[in-house]
Amino acid sequence: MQLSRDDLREAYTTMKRIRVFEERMRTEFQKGEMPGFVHLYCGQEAIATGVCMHLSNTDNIGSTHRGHGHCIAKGCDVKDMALEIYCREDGLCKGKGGSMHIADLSKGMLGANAIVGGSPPLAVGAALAAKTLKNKAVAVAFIGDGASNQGTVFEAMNLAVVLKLPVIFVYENNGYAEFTGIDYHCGAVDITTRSSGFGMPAVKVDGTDFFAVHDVMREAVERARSGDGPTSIECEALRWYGHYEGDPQAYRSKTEVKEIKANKDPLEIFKQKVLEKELMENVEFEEINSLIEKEVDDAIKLALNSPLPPLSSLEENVYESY
Amino acid sequence: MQLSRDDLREAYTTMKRIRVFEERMRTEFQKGEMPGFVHLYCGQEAIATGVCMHLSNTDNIGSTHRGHGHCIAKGCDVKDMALEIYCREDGLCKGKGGSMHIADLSKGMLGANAIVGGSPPLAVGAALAAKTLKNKAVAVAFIGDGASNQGTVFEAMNLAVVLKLPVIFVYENNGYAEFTGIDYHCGAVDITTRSSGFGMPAVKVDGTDFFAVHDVMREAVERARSGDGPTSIECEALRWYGHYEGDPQAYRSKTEVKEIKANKDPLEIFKQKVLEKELMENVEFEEINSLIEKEVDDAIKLALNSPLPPLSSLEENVYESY
Amino acid sequence: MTKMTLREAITDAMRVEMRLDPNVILLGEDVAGGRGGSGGEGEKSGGVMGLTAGLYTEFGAERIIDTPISESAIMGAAAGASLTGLRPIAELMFADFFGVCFDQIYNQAAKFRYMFGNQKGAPMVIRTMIGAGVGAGPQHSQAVYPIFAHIPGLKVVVPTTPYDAKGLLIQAIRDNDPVIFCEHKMLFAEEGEVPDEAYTIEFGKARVVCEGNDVTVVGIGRMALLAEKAAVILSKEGISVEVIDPRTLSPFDMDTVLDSIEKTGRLAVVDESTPICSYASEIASIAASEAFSSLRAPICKITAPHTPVPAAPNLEAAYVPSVERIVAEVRKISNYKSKI
Amino acid sequence: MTKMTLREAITDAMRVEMRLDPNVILLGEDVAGGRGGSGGEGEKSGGVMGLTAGLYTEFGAERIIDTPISESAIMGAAAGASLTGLRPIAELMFADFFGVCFDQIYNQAAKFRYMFGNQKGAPMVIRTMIGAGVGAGPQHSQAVYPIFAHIPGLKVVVPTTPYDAKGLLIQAIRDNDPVIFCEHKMLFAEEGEVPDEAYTIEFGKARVVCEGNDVTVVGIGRMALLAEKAAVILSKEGISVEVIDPRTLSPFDMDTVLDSIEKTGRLAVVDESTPICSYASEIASIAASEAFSSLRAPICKITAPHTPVPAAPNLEAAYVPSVERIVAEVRKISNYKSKI
Ligand SMILES: Cc1ncc(C[n+]2csc(CCOP(=O)(O)OP(=O)(O)O)c2C)c(N)n1
Ligand SMILES: Cc1ncc(C[n+]2csc(CCOP(=O)(O)OP(=O)(O)O)c2C)c(N)n1
Ligand SMILES: [Mg+2]
Ligand SMILES: [Mg+2]
Repeated sequence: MQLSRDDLREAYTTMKRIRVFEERMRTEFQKGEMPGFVHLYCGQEAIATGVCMHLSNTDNIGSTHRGHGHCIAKGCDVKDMALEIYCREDGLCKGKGGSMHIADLSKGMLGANAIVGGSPPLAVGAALAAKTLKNKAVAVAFIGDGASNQGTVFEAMNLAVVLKLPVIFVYENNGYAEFTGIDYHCGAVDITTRSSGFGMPAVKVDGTDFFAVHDVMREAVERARSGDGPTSIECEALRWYGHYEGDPQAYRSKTEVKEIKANKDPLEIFKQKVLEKELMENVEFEEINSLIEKEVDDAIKLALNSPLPPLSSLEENVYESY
Repeated sequence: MQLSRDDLREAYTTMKRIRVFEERMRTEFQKGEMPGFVHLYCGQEAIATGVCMHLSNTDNIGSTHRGHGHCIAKGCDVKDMALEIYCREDGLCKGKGGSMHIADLSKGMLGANAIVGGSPPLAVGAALAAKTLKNKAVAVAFIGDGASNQGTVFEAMNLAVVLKLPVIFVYENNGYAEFTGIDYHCGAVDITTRSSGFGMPAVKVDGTDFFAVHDVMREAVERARSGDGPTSIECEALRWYGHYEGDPQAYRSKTEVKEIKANKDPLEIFKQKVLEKELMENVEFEEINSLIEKEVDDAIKLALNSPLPPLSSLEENVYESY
Repeated sequence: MTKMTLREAITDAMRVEMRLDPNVILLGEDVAGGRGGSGGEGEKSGGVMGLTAGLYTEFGAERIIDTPISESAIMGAAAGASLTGLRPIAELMFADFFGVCFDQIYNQAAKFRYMFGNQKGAPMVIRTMIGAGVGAGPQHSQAVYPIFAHIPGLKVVVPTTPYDAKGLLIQAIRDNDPVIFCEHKMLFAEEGEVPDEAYTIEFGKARVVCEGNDVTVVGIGRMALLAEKAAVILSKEGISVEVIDPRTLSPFDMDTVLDSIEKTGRLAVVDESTPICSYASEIASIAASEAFSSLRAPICKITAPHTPVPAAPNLEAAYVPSVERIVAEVRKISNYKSKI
Repeated sequence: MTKMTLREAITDAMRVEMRLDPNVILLGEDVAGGRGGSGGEGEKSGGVMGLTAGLYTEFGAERIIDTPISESAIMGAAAGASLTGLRPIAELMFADFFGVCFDQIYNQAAKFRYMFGNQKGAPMVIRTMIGAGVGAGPQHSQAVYPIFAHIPGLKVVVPTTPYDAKGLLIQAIRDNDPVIFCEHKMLFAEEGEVPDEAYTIEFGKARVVCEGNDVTVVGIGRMALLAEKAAVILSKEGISVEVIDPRTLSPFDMDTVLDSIEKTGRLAVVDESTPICSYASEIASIAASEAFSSLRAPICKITAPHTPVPAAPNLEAAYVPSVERIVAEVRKISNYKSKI
């Protein structure tokens, strides 16, 4: 652990922000007032956080339909996010994208993506730009376990190896692709053997352990920045809730969910490790918790009270000029 | 070697038929009278032959743009083939397919395919039908080294493993994808590591050695027929001519071609082995050679003297009924 | 006869046909309801929309096949299996996803019969979900059937009622060519009387939703429902509208439309897809050529704008043609007076 | 000014623009001419059609990038790079291959600007080859631009002359939205005078190929050449034809077409693509709505039939609209007498 006290506070703050934001999304969605679908990130907070702490705004990430956690970890403002998820005029995408298309290019967040397997080629493109422009930036593609079966992902991997691009493929293995378990949908022993088959270093870590993710990501980023090409990281962390909000989860045992909530809570795991080593105090955690609760509450309230986009915007911004 | 004298004669006959057919295509094409593009199979004869000798008409193959060799090995009549390549009315596809779309469903030849990576999903489908119908048939997908980078191929592989389908993926590594060498276009050490990453047995053999191909294919077919799922076989055999006829091959050293023609001719390799072990006699080879020369000559002459399809057929057979 | 939703009619069509023909299989993502995982082999939900509920229990894992998220492999496997003895139904969860697998559909399955010189077609059905209305945003709300209809060798079905959905889907399964069956997500809850047994509806035969003398309105898929509502409103103003639901876009029953135009002299087409090279354009162009001498007003295309589908609910509502818009546009052409 | 072929004009456009803008890169299969293998780093051919010949030598491996056969990765990489600082030109060797990579084009690049609320568009160009004529068969001969034009967010260019090809391609590279640039393989050898320096041609401005008073003929891409030839023949019969080459389909210069129809009262559209939901249908449908009162004859669509492209040379020749067919069809509408 080469993390400063500030780093630790930041890591916890990010994870907590994701957790609180998503739990709030859940209750708000259940009220029936949110448009579209919402896919929650709870249980996977350590992945986005451990990965993105190595990145700056000039580094880019390609995200997934389950993108709120990536946005937050990459530095998007939760107010701007809430506005977008509620499809408001002042949202990150002016209300035209919604939850599955949130993007913030100023933060290097190249968009959630409602097409499974849609973003890895884009991340490879960002890495190609970095290599061409010699700006030392890296790119990250987040890939669900289910998405790992999409041909685009493999093409992206091979191209990245061939061109030795500074890109990191982060698998988020949360056990399921919608209703289908990874033990069924992935023919190989695991996803990692497939990535390594493409000729890049491929490692697997516990995705509920921030420190584990943070550690392997450090190496991967160094490798990428020094021009040694891509790395693949598989992070295992089961999701807490349904595929989308409202999913009754018939395909899943109740005990599994209970078990992971009790024993694999990324925030609790982090807290215990940090308290044990006396790197942060309990009161600090509580301080952060209440700050975050307020921050998220403010964001949701702002969103709820903000106007939808004007109808005049319907036909705007299809092209710069046409 | 568990091959009978008849098997050996059959193997040589098939390889020779491919060789003579393709050499003739080459000279005919150079006359400028053939429509479209032609991609020749010379140098790779042992692959199609070693693979297809294990198959019957109820087994299916999915082929590539370089499909003449597969057709012949799968039992298509060279007359019907020549007619189709010249786009004649009586061709296998009534002149509508041409060289890159030759198909003969009655022989289990599901079509050459002008889309690189187009046929592996189709072969997986044929294997799915075999499994569902419980008819013990197997399916084979031929895949160029270049095609191995197409996402469809990886998707097909994973699906085949997940559903344990009786399909064999045969890579034909002829060193090049158009003008690009495999040392450049494949990021991994080789193609085989990538297939095995998908969770199936993956082997690599010398594709100029009929016996080597035939041996590994026997095992793969047994595995498939007994319900144990897919296998991947990489066969290495450089192509003798350009990507398409007329390709000046600036990307390739002259010595490479000279070298393989001298030392890696699949027909010569076969002959030497068989003569050494005294399994066939020189005169038999010569007999076959002259039969084949005549057969191919007849086929080409027939094609040249046959009519093109009637114009009335232009709008026919888009649908069964519409 | 049973009163059922369009969703149930679709499930029912698959169920009755799978009972009759053992060569019919269904494959797609979560069509069984999810294999693997910790849930065991219990009750399965049957797809994210519940459209395949109960089928796994009845037909088992050999015929109701959950797949990885690999649409090219799914479509290709269906195409390959359709050449070699089966009649697969392949589910493309959202039609918007055609972009990751269209080669297997348009260059392979759709072309087999022609490019193989009529050796065989690909008797497969692609069931897929189309349309806006649930706030799912730009990549899950499109009505991309004009692209499907453009492709020679494909047949394209856009059912509107539960009765039609069942009959057309069974026809699609029995058809010897590839059929794309487009299910509008806003129609799933529509109810209607549906016969219990298997029956088919011929492709290329439009349904005249209501007869009228002043204006012909062709409504594609869900738009036929809206056009019907508009017709009721317009009839109160004394404008008599004939509403036609084509049911299939490829083949398309132009005769019924032309006959109607001969009577009315006026044509409006309502199409939820974006306007350029849409099916609205197609119908209008044929009318402009073949019904030229009957036309007494400009042809009116009522479509979505040339934009992606926005996520915001108010924008999305403005994006999709509405009853009000249909009323206003039809009123306009019915009032049109030729300058000559 | 130099006399050059359309093929050379395309190469030249890339060359001059890459000299001016270091952020322009080119990627695709064999665009350098083939890396790896036994040939060493010698002279490279620059693509199967030689369209990128010489670029690798001048700009090197960092800007002229050979890729594996992975079209989704190529298009996606171009899209991602275009969001993050580059102006990539991505080559899709044959437009027929769009089926393996269209998601990255239509759901990603084309939608970025809109679905990201105007943060940025995707300044990328997809150069691709279209059209029948070389006997390459059903999967290498299609003119699929109607599908591209249907997509909001994409711009679609179909150049006919060397001069236009260079100016339009440079405009495409400088454009801040994704552009699909469709190169007809039968036009590569066409010759014309081309300025040596960089210049642009505005999108959405049609070229009036020749003026006329009796019939307006819109010819898309290569069809403009054929229409021009037909016009010469028809003029000898006393039929005066105005030929319009739209140059870009999206945006489309309908004003020029409407102005022409106002003068001629008659419209024919020649389009090499298959008819259903074609651009011919699009133009006809707009004319039927906006030029209704000017039209004095049925609109005539001259397209390929609703079939795949056959391999046989005689069938292929019958598939593509010909000068003879244009002459015959235009003659017919020019003779049309309204019944009223
Ligand atoms: C191309 C495509 N196919 C299918 C879907 C429907 N879909 C959305 S999320 C999902 C499951 C994704 O699983 P995974 O990649 O493991 O991500 P997770 O939801 O577990 O985060 C599916 C099948 C889609 N959006 N895009
Ligand atoms: C999807 C697609 N991309 C590109 C092409 C153009 N193309 C035809 S053959 C070929 C090279 C194929 O290489 P390989 O798979 O090694 O087969 P080989 O030609 O060596 O037999 C390419 C790029 C194509 N036909 N289809
Ligand atoms: Mg998952
Ligand atoms: Mg090869």
